[in-house]
Amino acid sequence: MAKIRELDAALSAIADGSKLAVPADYAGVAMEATRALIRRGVRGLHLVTLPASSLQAELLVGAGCVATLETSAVGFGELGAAPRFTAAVLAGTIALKDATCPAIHSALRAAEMGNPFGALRGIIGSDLLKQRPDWKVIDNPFGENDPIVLLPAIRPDVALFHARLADRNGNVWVGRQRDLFTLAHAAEKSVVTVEALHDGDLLADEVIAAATIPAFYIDAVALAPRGAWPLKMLGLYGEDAQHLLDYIALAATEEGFARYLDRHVHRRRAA
Amino acid sequence: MAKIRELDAALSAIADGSKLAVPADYAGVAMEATRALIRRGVRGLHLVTLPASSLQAELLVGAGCVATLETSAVGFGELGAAPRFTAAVLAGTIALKDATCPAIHSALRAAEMGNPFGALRGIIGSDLLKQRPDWKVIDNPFGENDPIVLLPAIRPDVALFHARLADRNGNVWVGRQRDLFTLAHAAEKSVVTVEALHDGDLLADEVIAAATIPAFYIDAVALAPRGAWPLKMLGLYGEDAQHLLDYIALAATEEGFARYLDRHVHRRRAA
Amino acid sequence: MSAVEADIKPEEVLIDVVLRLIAGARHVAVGANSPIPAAAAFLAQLLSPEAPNVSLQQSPEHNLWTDGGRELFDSAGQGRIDAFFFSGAQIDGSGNINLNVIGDHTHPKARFAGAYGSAYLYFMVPRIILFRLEHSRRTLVERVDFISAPGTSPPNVFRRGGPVALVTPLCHFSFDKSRARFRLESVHPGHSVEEVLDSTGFAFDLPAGVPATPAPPPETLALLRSRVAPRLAAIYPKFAEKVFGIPMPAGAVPMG
Amino acid sequence: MSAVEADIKPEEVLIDVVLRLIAGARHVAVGANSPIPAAAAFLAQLLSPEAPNVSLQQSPEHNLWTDGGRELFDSAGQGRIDAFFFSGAQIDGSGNINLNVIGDHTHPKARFAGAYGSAYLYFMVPRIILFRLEHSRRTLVERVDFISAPGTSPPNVFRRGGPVALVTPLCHFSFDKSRARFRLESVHPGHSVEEVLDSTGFAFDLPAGVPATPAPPPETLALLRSRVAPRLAAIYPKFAEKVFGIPMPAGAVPMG
Repeated sequence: MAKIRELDAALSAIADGSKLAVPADYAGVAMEATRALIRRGVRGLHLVTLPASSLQAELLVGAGCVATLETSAVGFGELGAAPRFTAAVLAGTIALKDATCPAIHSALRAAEMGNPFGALRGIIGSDLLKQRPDWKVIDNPFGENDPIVLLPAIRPDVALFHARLADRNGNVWVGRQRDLFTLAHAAEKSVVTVEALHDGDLLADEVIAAATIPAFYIDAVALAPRGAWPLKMLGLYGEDAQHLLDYIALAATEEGFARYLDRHVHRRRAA
Repeated sequence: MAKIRELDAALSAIADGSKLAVPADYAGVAMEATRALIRRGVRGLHLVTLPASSLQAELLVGAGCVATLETSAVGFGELGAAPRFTAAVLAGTIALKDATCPAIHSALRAAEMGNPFGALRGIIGSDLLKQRPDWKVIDNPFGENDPIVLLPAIRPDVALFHARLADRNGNVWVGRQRDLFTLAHAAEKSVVTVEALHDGDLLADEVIAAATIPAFYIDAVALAPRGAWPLKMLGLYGEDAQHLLDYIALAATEEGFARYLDRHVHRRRAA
Repeated sequence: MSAVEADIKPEEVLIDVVLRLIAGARHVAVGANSPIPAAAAFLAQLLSPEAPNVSLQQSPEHNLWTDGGRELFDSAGQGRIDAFFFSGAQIDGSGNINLNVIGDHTHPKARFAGAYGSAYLYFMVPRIILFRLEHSRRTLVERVDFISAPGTSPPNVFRRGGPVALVTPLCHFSFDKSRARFRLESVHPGHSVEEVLDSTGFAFDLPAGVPATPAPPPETLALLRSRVAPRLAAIYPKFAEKVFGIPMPAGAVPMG
Repeated sequence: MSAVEADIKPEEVLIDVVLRLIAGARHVAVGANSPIPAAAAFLAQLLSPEAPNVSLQQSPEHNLWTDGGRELFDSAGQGRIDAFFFSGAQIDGSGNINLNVIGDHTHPKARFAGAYGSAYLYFMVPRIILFRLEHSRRTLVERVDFISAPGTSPPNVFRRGGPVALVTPLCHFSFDKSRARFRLESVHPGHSVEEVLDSTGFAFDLPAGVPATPAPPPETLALLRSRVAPRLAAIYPKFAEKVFGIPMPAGAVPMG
């Protein structure tokens, strides 16, 4: 099957109940795809953020798509807190697996290497450990009385992210966003939206190939110009801070959030 | 101190007894630098190859520079065996730490992440385990009766490799040879020879930056055009197979090897 | 307070304190939502002879990383990051920070974004500088409700870093890790030791004769306002608008 | 033997056997010093409807990897590599291979290059095809002196792959992992079961009526010689000279 598809077709790999891994804002968030998933009504996701998230986790949680959320943080930085995430945690409507950034990196890199676990210094003495019975402390076999945390590998069913370019073979150029390599390697399938299609072979030029994820990791690519909006895309556009501030204010209530969905998700945004 | 130096000055970071890590032939081997190290008479190296080596380990071992060799293989592929490596192992004049390729990758990635060990599937049942008391088998704490090997992190004192380009700040473009990132991250210091100097900032362009090791990992860069010869440099030149065949024949004896050193190492090669 | 001092924003005093705390660092990394540390780090690049590397975790435009977001954590693990910054919904007198919840974790009364990299970087970076823009008994507490990252560790736990200071709009505390206790180093212009004592929920060492925090030198202020502020505005528009009066840019795409 | 068959090189027969063994694979990876597997993989790209991905570990010009040499091992660990190839200084009847030493490891009588990735890939790649160009009692032994990688593992050891076949200039064996034992599948044209028995140092299953290995179809041979041979020459010049008569290129830099 051709790897370049319409957005909804590309997203068919993300079934209800999927373990879905997504990157942080700086790495390229597939927001147009996220809105399409909400329109489709996906349910029961186990959402893993590498390592933190803002509007993507917030909208998916608010729209009831998420059963379990594994994250180091969800928020809008200096712009404010994430209201629907906060409300869901306070109401106990999602299962929250609180993590710390390098733990999610380590667990995904473990999957990338085919290992059953990753290791990580630190954490000991943090109350995070009490909330994560799936994290285990062992005595470093190369030390003496030297406790260290092991984290079970995270193998997502699907990785979903937004990148700048793909070619028609399904090779995807991600530039410096090297975490996306790990996401694609660790996940069984990867679905990618891109700003533009490249008319040639991204692997043909050594300089471009060096930052290109080969097509054999990629299951589907959909064209989505400005597909990270209202989040940023490095070198192309910044985040739409006013939109996010307006969102944060609106989503303070359930109805306000419903109005936001109506306006920006269910009624497709005019370009 | 300026990062761009003369070759001998750049190599001053490699002291007698250093743990020195070097890449495989496909990734860019600093052969001109290796000849300079032999001329200087470096001794007692703990040489780690990521993961295998050919002429570089062979010459360093033959010239008596190596006390300990940690490698997955030393040889010339279809061209033949490595005569001085073979002789040294048979005579017991070097301490050999026999490994398997992904074990060296895992141990260096552990150092890259600041972990005391890496994990690796496989190996169990291999006699390599008997030769490596520093490798430990634990029962996977996330499994049941599931043995898995842990490898102590390898933290080289110095990484030494050859790359295509550096800029005057000391940023180094390595393209697809991503193992070199791990080498530079894992090692305390990195010394790099390059084919050419780039007049500009390699980090200024996103496409180039994506495959550039930032200068803060790099201690010294020396210009060495054709610096991988007689090994290959991707996209620039292939290996000099005839030279290697001649070497293999000559180095069958100690005297032949001494003649080779005289001709190609001590008497500097005319360009 | 002189006329010039009256013109100095509290954030500018804090930036100058942080600038002195990162003196000599080779590589300063700045995490999410940290405009004050970012300002100090940009200033250090302009002012200090070492011209430290500065990496802003969440802004690939403003960092040296080329190996993904993980590179911050990796290079901290390698010992290459000298200084980092954390805040906390709560910070307690033992240097513990709470970025997660108020109340019980299972049934919290309040929820914050999350721990980010604190539970790792707090152990791995030698100089962690804490900052908190609300100095109150609500934020600076005897004991945090949830330890996102602990201030100190038992001797057998691998740790090469931790908190060295806490900076607030009122004062600058140093942290003594052997005693897991803060010490009041200076009180900012316009504030008093009594105000600090009244507003702080944890006990701390109070030396006789606590000095006033010096006002930022005029050249520091000038550089901050002329050259650093525009860089900050691109990353922290809300902060730059509030402190430096730089208007927030209009959204890239209008609300539809 | 017909006139056409007389013209077929033993290596070409082996390449065709390997081609059949990798049928249906999505991704075939080829390690160091493996011209026969590389030839078969290139042929599969031209001939099979699946057109498998082919990655040559040591030749970045001829692989799809963009994450360094480690990507072979990572993608094998992820279950994305379907077929890989190993040889061995010794291969024994239980499928163990020896790439390290003859004699005791501490005081060996002979030394080879080393284990390469065998101690990992032998466990992780579903279809490992063994090949050995010297079929003798010296190379195919009852028990290897040193197990670089074991043919089978106890049931509690994580393993998703292992040897499925052994190809030599005389014959093609399959491997039954449940019994850790080879079985003779076919004998190549010009050779006999007796020759195989005489030359093999290990016991194996010998069915009644072992067929002759079919000669490579003419279209396979034509493609191999016209389109695959030149690609091989760039990577394995010595092999290409010997089998296809393509002269080795002169050294890039003259011996000085």
